[in-house]
Amino acid sequence: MAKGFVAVTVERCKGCGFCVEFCPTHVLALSSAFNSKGYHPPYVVAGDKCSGCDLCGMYCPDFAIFGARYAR
Amino acid sequence: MAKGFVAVTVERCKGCGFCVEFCPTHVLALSSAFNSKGYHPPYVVAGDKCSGCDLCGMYCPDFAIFGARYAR
Amino acid sequence: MHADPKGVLTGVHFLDGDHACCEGALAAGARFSAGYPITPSTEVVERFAARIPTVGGIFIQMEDELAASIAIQGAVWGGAKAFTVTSGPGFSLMMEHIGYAAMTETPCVFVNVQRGGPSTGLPTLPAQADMMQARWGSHGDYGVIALTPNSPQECFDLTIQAFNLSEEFRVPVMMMLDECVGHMTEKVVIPEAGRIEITPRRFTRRPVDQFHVFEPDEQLVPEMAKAGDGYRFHITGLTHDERGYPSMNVEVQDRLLRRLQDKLKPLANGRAIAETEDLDDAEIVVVSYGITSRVAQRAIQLARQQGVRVGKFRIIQAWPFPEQRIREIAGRIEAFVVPEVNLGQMVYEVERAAAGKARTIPVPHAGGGVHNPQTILDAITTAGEERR
Amino acid sequence: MHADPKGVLTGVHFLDGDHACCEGALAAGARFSAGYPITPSTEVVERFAARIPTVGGIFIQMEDELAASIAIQGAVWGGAKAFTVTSGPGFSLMMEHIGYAAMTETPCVFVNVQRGGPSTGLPTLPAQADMMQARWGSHGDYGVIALTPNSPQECFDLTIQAFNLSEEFRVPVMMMLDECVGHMTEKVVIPEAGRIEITPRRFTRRPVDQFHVFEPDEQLVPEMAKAGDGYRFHITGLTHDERGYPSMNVEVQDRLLRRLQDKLKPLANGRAIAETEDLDDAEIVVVSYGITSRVAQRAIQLARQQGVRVGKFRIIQAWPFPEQRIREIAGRIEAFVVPEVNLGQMVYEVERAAAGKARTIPVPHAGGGVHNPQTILDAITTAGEERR
Amino acid sequence: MSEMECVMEIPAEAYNPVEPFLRMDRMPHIWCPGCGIGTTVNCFVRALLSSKANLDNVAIVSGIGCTGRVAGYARLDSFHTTHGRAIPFATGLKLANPKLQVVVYSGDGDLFAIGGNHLIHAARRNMDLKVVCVNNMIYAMTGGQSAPTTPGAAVTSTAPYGVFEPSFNLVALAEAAGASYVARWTTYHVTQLARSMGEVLAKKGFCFIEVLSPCPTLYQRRNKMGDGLETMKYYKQASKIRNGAPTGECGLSKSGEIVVGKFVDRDRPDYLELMRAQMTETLGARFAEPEVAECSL
Amino acid sequence: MSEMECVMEIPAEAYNPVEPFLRMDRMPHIWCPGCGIGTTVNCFVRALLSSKANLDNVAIVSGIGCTGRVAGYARLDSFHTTHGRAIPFATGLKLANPKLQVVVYSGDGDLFAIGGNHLIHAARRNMDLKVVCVNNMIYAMTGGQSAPTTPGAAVTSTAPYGVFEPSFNLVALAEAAGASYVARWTTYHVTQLARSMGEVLAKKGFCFIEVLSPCPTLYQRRNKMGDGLETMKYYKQASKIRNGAPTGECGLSKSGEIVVGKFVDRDRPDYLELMRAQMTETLGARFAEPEVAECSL
Amino acid sequence: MQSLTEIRIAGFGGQGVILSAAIIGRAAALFQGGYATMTQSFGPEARGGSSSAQVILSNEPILYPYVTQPDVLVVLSQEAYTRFTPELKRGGILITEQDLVRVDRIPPGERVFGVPATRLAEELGRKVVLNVVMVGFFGAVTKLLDAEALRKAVADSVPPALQKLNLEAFDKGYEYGICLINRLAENGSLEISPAILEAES
Amino acid sequence: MQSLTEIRIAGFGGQGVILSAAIIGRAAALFQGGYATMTQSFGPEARGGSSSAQVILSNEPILYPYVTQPDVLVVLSQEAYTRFTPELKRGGILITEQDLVRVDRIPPGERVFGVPATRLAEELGRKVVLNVVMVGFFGAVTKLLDAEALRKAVADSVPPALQKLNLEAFDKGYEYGICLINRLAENGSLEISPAILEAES
Ligand SMILES: Cc1ncc(C[n+]2csc(CCOP(=O)(O)OP(=O)(O)O)c2C)c(N)n1
Ligand SMILES: Cc1ncc(C[n+]2csc(CCOP(=O)(O)OP(=O)(O)O)c2C)c(N)n1
Ligand code: SF4
Ligand code: SF4
Ligand code: SF4
Ligand code: SF4
Ligand code: SF4
Ligand code: SF4
Ligand SMILES: [Mg+2]
Ligand SMILES: [Mg+2]
Repeated sequence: MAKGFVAVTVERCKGCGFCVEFCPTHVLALSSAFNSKGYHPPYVVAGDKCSGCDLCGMYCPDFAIFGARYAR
Repeated sequence: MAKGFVAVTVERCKGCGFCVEFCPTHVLALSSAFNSKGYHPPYVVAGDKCSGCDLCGMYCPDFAIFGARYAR
Repeated sequence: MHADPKGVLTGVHFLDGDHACCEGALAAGARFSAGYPITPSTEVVERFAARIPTVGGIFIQMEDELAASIAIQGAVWGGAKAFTVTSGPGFSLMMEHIGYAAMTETPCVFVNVQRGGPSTGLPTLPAQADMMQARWGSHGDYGVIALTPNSPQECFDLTIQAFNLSEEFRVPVMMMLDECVGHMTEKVVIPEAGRIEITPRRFTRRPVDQFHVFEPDEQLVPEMAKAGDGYRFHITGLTHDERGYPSMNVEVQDRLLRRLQDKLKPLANGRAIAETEDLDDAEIVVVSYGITSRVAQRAIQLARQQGVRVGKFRIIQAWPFPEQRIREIAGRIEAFVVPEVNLGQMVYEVERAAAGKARTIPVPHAGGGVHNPQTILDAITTAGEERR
Repeated sequence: MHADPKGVLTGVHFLDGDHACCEGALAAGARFSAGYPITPSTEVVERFAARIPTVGGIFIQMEDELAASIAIQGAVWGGAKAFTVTSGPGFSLMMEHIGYAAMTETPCVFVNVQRGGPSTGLPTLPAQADMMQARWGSHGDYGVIALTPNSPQECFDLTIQAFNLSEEFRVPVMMMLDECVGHMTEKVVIPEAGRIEITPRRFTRRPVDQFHVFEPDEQLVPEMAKAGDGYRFHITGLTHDERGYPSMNVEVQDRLLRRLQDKLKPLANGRAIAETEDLDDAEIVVVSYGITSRVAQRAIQLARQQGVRVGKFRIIQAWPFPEQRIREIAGRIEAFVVPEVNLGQMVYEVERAAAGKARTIPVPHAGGGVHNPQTILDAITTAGEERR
Repeated sequence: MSEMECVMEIPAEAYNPVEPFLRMDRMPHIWCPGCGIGTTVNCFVRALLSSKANLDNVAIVSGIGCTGRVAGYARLDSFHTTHGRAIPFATGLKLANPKLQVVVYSGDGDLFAIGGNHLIHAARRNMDLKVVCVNNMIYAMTGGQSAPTTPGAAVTSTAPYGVFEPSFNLVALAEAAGASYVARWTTYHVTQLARSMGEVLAKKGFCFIEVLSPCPTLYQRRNKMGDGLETMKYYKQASKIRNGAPTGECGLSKSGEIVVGKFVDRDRPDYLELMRAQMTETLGARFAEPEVAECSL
Repeated sequence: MSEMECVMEIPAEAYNPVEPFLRMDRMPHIWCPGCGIGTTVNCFVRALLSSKANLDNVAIVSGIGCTGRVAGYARLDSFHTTHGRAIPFATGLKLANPKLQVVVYSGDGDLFAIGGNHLIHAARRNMDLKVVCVNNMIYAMTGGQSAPTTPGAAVTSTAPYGVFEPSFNLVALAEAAGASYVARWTTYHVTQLARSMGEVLAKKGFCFIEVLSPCPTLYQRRNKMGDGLETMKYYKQASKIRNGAPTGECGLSKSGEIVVGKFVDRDRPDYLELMRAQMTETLGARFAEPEVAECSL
Repeated sequence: MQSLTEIRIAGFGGQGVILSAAIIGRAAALFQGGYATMTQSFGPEARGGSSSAQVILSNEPILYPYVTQPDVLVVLSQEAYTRFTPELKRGGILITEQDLVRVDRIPPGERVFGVPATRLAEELGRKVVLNVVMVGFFGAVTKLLDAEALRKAVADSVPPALQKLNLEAFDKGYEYGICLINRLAENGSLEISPAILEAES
Repeated sequence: MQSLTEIRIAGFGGQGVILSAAIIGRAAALFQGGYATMTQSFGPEARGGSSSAQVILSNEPILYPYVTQPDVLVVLSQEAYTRFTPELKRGGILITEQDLVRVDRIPPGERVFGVPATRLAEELGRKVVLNVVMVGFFGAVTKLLDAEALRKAVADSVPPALQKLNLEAFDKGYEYGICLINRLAENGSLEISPAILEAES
């Protein structure tokens, strides 16, 4: 089971793809669907691989995603 | 006899002493007399030693003196 | 003299005011521009940067507006016709050098595309709130010329006139656009070079020993020389005599400053550039300029339809202010209505010139847009009713 | 509130206007000054540099006037009372930041010791030709306060008042000295700290979540906060709403700019600071300010001796202009005589306010000196004869 | 689409760690898709977090530009000043209220074109300011004109035939002017950048961090260099980390190698320390500690 | 006293070689006794003489200051501009009329305080200007305030308790900004200075010469360093000629060693050469040589 | 008597919204002897993001330069649709990039025309010409300007090298518009039913 | 009725001309209940070279601040002498640093007093106090102000460390002035004959 989770604020996303590209464990992919501004936000393709490292959060220029470890 | 000569425009002199100090052959000295502005201009004490090198002219901040070689 | 065809983009175009202004400068013979980007004026120099390398001239983007506004003056003394372009904040930074141009009688053009102020304000939205600054923004007494186009076509036409006036009077000339006119795109007709009148620089023909760089002619304007022609002249922002030498003499100061002021008198009086309509029967006259003159025109049409006897006085040359004509009109009307996209600037001059002979009704707009024609119409009609 | 004794050099002194101005700033509580040297104003900061290290504060000489005029504003938002000092050319360079201070409602004082202009002009000689610039020199619409002392004693007194007004209205205040007053040495009496009234900064006491940095009070002036107090406020030169957030909304622009203008209304009307004499029976009133008011006083004495019914209106607060009072006086006199050491600046305001009810006679002087009292006397007497 | 759609369960109390540092009531921000400025803000926030600084004592000062908007989004005492003048404003702020940690956050044009003089003089004085320069090699806010950082041959709206002016080497200039700390990273180097930002928050004196950042809208796209993501990949591939490299050898070009790292980290007394030393030496006990901020109370 | 008293016979045709280069109708000049500015002018004139330049094509541009008055005394096309702006004015002059040899002659405060930004940007562009900076370590014209060149502990009218700000190393800054030629001399080194001035008149690109010069009235005297002559003796004794020395090691202090010499002499294409190259590459035959100066005819 | 037609075109940066408005204005002002005034809306200074341009067409000189109540609204993004449809004049024409805009409610009395401009442009191999496709479609469905004037304006507005491509783009959009009109005419009305919208998006 | 006394002191930079004027003004304004306005003349911005200061003394507030026709002219350099004597008021007093100024012509109806201020200062070991010597001499020969007021002003105008020296300088100049007056009184007139001048210079 995943050590961490990632959360996306879809409406804030501008579809730049940074998070997808630089997630070390390839948890994310850009969805083909549009958000209301017409951008393709990311969605989770391999949630179990998420370490909660929050690199996606550090890269996201639109503060639209973040990751964290589950408190255990 | 001197290779060169030196000429002083007394009224332009402000008595800084540069020419006297830096004449390589010590041709000049400051006179005790005042010019009309109250400065002590230089006068020639050893004219025969003048090489006409014009260093005095290059140093003089008031364009009040110059030296030159005699055209021979 | 006619324009040099090299710079004239003859034809019918669909241009915005900024681009038209650039074409006007090229047609006028400007071959040097130093600029610093600022919204909403940058398009002028962007176009110049694209056009000038094939026309034969220089565009340089300087490190700031201080540099741009003095670099053009170096270029002028090198022989160029030159201009710079900016907006509010940059215009404020150019004030010292506008004074230098006035003091050294350096012919040059400053284009200011006015945006919402003060300070950074509303960078992309229109205003007309730098009008008094154009006259008074630099320290000390001096005179300038300021023109206020109301369409892209006029941005072209008046920019040529700005250069011509700067050469005739040897003063810095301000092209006072507003963001609306600068960013509005309309048809612009550029005639053939042969049909464009250009005022050449009045270079002296005197022998070197008979030339004094600030010796005025009968129009009170000195002949000019450029660096490299052997005149070995001196230019300074200090108070100077006819030779251009610094002087601390009160008479020299008096003679110089009065001449700098008096040489512009012809423009303050007879020659003031303006556009008028229906003044003969007018009881109310709307005084406006720039984009506001178009909105006002709409209001005037509506008022006339309602039978109000309203006339139009469109300021084209804001400085020197057309004092004489306003005063003369004031004598035969009830009131001036003065809409501007500011909280009241040129209206002060109207009020002063009217000297109480006619009422003066400001119609201010704080900027970020233009008046609603209805607002101006209301001012006209109430002015009509309040008639004494 | 009373002055902090630390800064008050109580006693009787023989000081020039520049030094007296510095003592005024110290007495007013100024503990920060950023400057850039320029004749004839440098003595103000030279004295501050010598005094402040033992009083407890900062003087920093910046790299230019742009830096000096914004550094003081950083200091103000850090909690300081701060000022800068300059003359003509430097004043022109400060224009952008005078606009920033007006837009951000940053209380601060700009001292301009006026010298002969335009441009470098006559650096060591007097003039009064930056008066209109003080009002209109920055782009966009804004309001300022400007004071014009006529003696070293007033340089001290009015500088304190300048700081007090800047805190009360949150506007940049201009101390408009002229070289003559700045370099003139006379007796200056500095009272005890306990007898000097100081307007403290109105820091908000609201809880963080209830504070909006630009929410006006009934006087239209917002309460202030300083960095480090936990309010986490935002300041911008962009058009902004009550929270200080940028806005491109035309209503926000209108609300903000009108407030910036309206908050000064009390000074334009009732509270305008001026000094008058013999207005009751006057047919002619001499309007003057700064050093010229002293020269004019001499002329008025002589005229009175000749039986001319002349009164005096000394402008102390040049901006906001005492429009109401001039208009009201205009109704009962023949003419205003307006001597200034410039080619005509405040006289335009007098003429406008007079609205034709009284003639306005300018007595210009191009600068580099002051009027000869006789010149003013002549203007008074001829005005008297020309009486309609 | 729902606000927080996700296939994995997200703890109710979870929140994006940057949010407390931002004025969320101003979101969304004005920055374009793929703009790097927001990424630098993430790093700055992480640095603040790890610094444990009392945020009430951290002030941020910006000039004008896309980067200049950072001050407006940071939930700190924040100042959006005039173009090029963030540093002198910050100087006054710091000297009046020395307890403040003053961060200057602005663009390459703002800090090195119109603001160049202030930067070199603040560095000379070793003023205690922490300067973050987001270098997108262009004047973005005004629509893509040349900056003194735009590399040769790049096309801009004021250099339609290609830039020919040599560009500044920002890190070399900052060092020559006297900066105590000089580093360069790109928006790809988020962890290193956050660490550098943390270091300068802990250091006294004039510190300078250059961050290369994509401006897809006005620089990369016009120069056929793709979008933000492609630029990030370029940063990743072209960057060489060389801590301590001589700044003179760290010039940048349009598509060449990018030397990144911490280049300078030296200890010099800062402006206020120098002032106290000199004043106590000459005035002794007569010297009074500045109490500037209190004076207006 | 007679105008030309002398014990030795002076040829009738003899004249002071500087006079033809000066506006003699403006003599005497305003400079104080023992001021070094006039000495630098002698060197400049000797350099012009030996360069055989057509003086009609030499223009001199100054800012404001005691040194700024040089333009007014030189019998050349001469421009006394505004404080700090000599370089941008000269930039416009040069670009509009490239045949001109444009010399910028101004003071340390003018060029490095208010004018610092223009200097580094002109150096970056390698604008073909020859800059002579007379460094008297003070703002003289305005009465002796601190300059960014005033050495630590010196007393000035704005630093009555001694300067504590670190000062600029002008030659290092000029090099870092990109100058093609960088040298430093003092008014004692008249022959070397004249030679350096001659070299820059023969070189293309941005050249910078710093000349240390006494200001007895407002710097030396206030600092108990004697008059002009004593300062000249100090220059003589404290100077070490180290051509090619790393500029970073050439900082100055109040009374320490003075490293002088030619430090940098490199060949880089100047602004106009760079422009032509780029324009012809992108525009080919469509590029038109600037004919700026002719346009107003 | 002056007749005024107000047009707004809106989308996001990079879609060439400004150029399409310029072409329409140029056609009217230069090639059809009328008057046209074009203005643009700028965001904070000049960001990417959204973009909108306005054109006023008239038979007389235009005084007031801004569009208040567009007769024709062309939207190329959902954002633009949401933001601007409310101000469309009653009985006005709404034109959409139908792949990018979902028309959720048919405003009463308005006529709506959708075109897959981006897709059509892509068929020509250059997505960027979607704006010119849109101009062609606009010409066909509004009939405000002669096709010829518009074609001239297109040619006049783009670099020679790109003229052919852009004219093709124009024609493609124009033809698509004509077909649509005819189809609608056949099914008896110019009102499009939501059904059709669905079908097309 | 207002009585005005105009005083000009002129010499070259470094002679302390300004301070001497300040002392006189301070004495009148602070220690003798009168009014005084002092102004200075500046060269181009602030060079070395020549220096001049003016003081106006009055029993009422002073309005016009500049000296036009000095009642008393004090010159410490030949240049100052040549430049300013022409404006001296008829019947005014001319005071010279007699080693530095050669009085070539006696202006009609003027009284001339010479003092070797520099030499006297050097006797005190500090040439710089020549200006205070001059103030003392001025006090003695003009009698415009009480010696006590002047002494107070001297003390008030210099740093504590230098008070003693400067007061000595003042006294020296003052005494020299008194003696001279007496001597002149003896030889029957306050007009000095060129002869005496020669003798003294
Ligand atoms: C005095 C002044 N001049 C010019 C401008 C216009 N202006 C605003 S931002 C900017 C440059 C921005 O470039 P940069 O600092 O690199 O910031 P970026 O937008 O690239 O992040 C300019 C020239 C201004 N606002 N004020
Ligand atoms: C805008 C402006 N600010 C300030 C001044 C005042 N000012 C004149 S010269 C000068 C500095 C001169 O110093 P420097 O350049 O070193 O020349 P120096 O007199 O020492 O030769 C200053 C500050 C001015 N003339 N203009
Ligand atoms: S938190 Fe780390 S692992 Fe999880 S999605 Fe983000 S980057 Fe990938
Ligand atoms: S980084 Fe942020 S904006 Fe970019 S795609 Fe991921 S969530 Fe969207
Ligand atoms: S010319 Fe040379 S030798 Fe002759 S006096 Fe001058 S310096 Fe001495
Ligand atoms: S150098 Fe010139 S000014 Fe100095 S003493 Fe010699 S002649 Fe006189
Ligand atoms: S224009 Fe460039 S820098 Fe500005 S927000 Fe867009 S991408 Fe970022
Ligand atoms: S003040 Fe200094 S620099 Fe100026 S002239 Fe005098 S000595 Fe030279
Ligand atoms: Mg940038
Ligand atoms: Mg200097």
